[in-house]
Amino acid sequence: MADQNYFEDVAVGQKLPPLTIAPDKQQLVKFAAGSGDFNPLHFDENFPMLKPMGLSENIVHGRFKYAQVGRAVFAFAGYKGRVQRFGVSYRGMDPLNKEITVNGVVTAKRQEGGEHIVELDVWTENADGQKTTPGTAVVVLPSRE
Amino acid sequence: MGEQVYFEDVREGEEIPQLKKNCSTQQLVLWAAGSGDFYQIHYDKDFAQRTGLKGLIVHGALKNAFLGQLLHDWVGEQGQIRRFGCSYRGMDEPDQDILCRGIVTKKRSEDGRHYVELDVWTENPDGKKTSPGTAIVTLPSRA
Amino acid sequence: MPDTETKFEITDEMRAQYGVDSAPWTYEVTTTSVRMYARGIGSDDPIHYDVEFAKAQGFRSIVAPLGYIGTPVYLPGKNDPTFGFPRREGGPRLNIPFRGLLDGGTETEYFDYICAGDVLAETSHLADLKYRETGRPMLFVTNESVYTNVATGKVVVKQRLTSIHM
Amino acid sequence: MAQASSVVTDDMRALVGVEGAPMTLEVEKTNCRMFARSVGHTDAIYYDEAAAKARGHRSIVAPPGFMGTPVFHPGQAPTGPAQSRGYSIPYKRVLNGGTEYEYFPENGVICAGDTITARSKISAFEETEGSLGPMLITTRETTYTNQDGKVVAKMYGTTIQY
Repeated sequence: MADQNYFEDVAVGQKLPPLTIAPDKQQLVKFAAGSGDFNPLHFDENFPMLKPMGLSENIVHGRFKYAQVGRAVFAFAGYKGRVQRFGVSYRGMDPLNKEITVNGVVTAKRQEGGEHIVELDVWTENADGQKTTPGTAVVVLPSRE
Repeated sequence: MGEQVYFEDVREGEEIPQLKKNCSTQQLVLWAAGSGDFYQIHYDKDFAQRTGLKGLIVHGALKNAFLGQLLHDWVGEQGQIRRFGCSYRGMDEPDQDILCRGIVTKKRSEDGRHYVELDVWTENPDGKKTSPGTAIVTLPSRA
Repeated sequence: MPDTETKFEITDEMRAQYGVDSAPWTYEVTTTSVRMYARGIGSDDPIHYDVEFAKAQGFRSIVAPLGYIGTPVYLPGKNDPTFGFPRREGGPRLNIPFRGLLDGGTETEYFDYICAGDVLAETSHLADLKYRETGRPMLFVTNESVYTNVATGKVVVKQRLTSIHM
Repeated sequence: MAQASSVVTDDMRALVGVEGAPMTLEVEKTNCRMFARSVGHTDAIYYDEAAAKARGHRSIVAPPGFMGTPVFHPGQAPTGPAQSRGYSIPYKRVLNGGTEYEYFPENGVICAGDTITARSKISAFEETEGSLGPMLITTRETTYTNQDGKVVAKMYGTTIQY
């Protein structure tokens, strides 16, 4: 866990430390175990639904990428912060064993009802720089005041 | 679960009701989740083949657990599994029938408990016993 | 092969189901389920594994990673065998003709942390339907789930899930 | 008895009967259900707490072969039995020979909510000559004790190396 971020120390335009992962099949099977999503789309190369969906190989769970975005947002909030909301849409598929990087940037800071709120753009991108999972997050940070 | 079986109703040499299984690749991943065994030979074909296997294989411990189900479903609410297990003698593949069977080998009463001993095993479509084992259960008595 | 023959139409009857809550279903958050999810996403943050550490940081127990809102109680025949979610009485009936299914998006609103030991009651309702016929036909179904902590009676999470049927 | 070609060293013999560090296993409703579901159990006592209680159990029952989930800490080597660690033998191939469970229901039926302590030891090394050549058969015994200090189950496992 990185050091705690405080509201005053965060600037609009500031980037989140990138988080890179290249999930293999075992990782996705562990994710199936953790999430309860046992769709063979993510682990069975002979799954009959691959072809009708235009896929030639297994793909990473969208919710796995969401959870990776969640890791980055959670790390930004720290144990003393609180994530109010975060959401993504799944715009591109990622195959197994390929690098996926979670990025984020602070887009706004505001105070509301005594809370110190930071807004972020967050996304995963593939090795070609395509944003496969774009989204936003709202985080409450502690204040130094 | 069916009707309760009683100690008096069981004969040595009698076969207990069979349990038929057929593991999809999804079931093997479910088992990985249930057991915590994430070894890739059970869901990653390339990995399995790199280790010299023909393809994916069913977890031995899953077949063992199938025998646990075979016995649990047989002994009913009032019976108890005291001991069960098997050796792993042959590999089973996904999408093939695995037949779980058991035969009563011995009956005895001791210290007020009514024990039934069994040979149990899983068998592949060729009739080969891939996981032979034994079990001891207790059954209620009509007495 | 794209499924271009199948057509779908959003009817008033379907729209009438917006906001109609399902019966509640129980979701459980346990130490092993939190750890398994954390392993599943590859996190090594002790806040998701070590109960004593999490308590020392002021939490009730280990903290559920973002994205994990507990495991639905699984009863054979009553839950979907692939996804685990409950197949409830009174849920939306859409008779979707497409076999392909993709995740379209996830949005989660948190009102509190979720920690091991929490038991949540979840109700869900249909929130939105969108149908697109340009190119390959796609139906976007958005469901909203509301999770209430059974012990405190407080809503802790709202989550909107969009699935794409094609 | 040590043969001229024995792969069992004095160090290995000294390990026989020595318990490894205890391992904590948690038995919960969610992991009992997941295990039961992955086997295909149909009995409600493995899924439904009310059904289990109606049959006289404290909570959902752990299915046969399920002793709970080890507490997982990332980056920490799994604790527990003196596995193949601490000694090496010249054989390359390993087979899981078999597993047997023994239950002591009079000491308690394992149910959701239980915390189980597992202690393992090597009970014997045995060397044989089989169709695959010389092999070493290692048997291990694990004892499962519940939170009340009662032994509720044992597991006997066999590993074959050749």
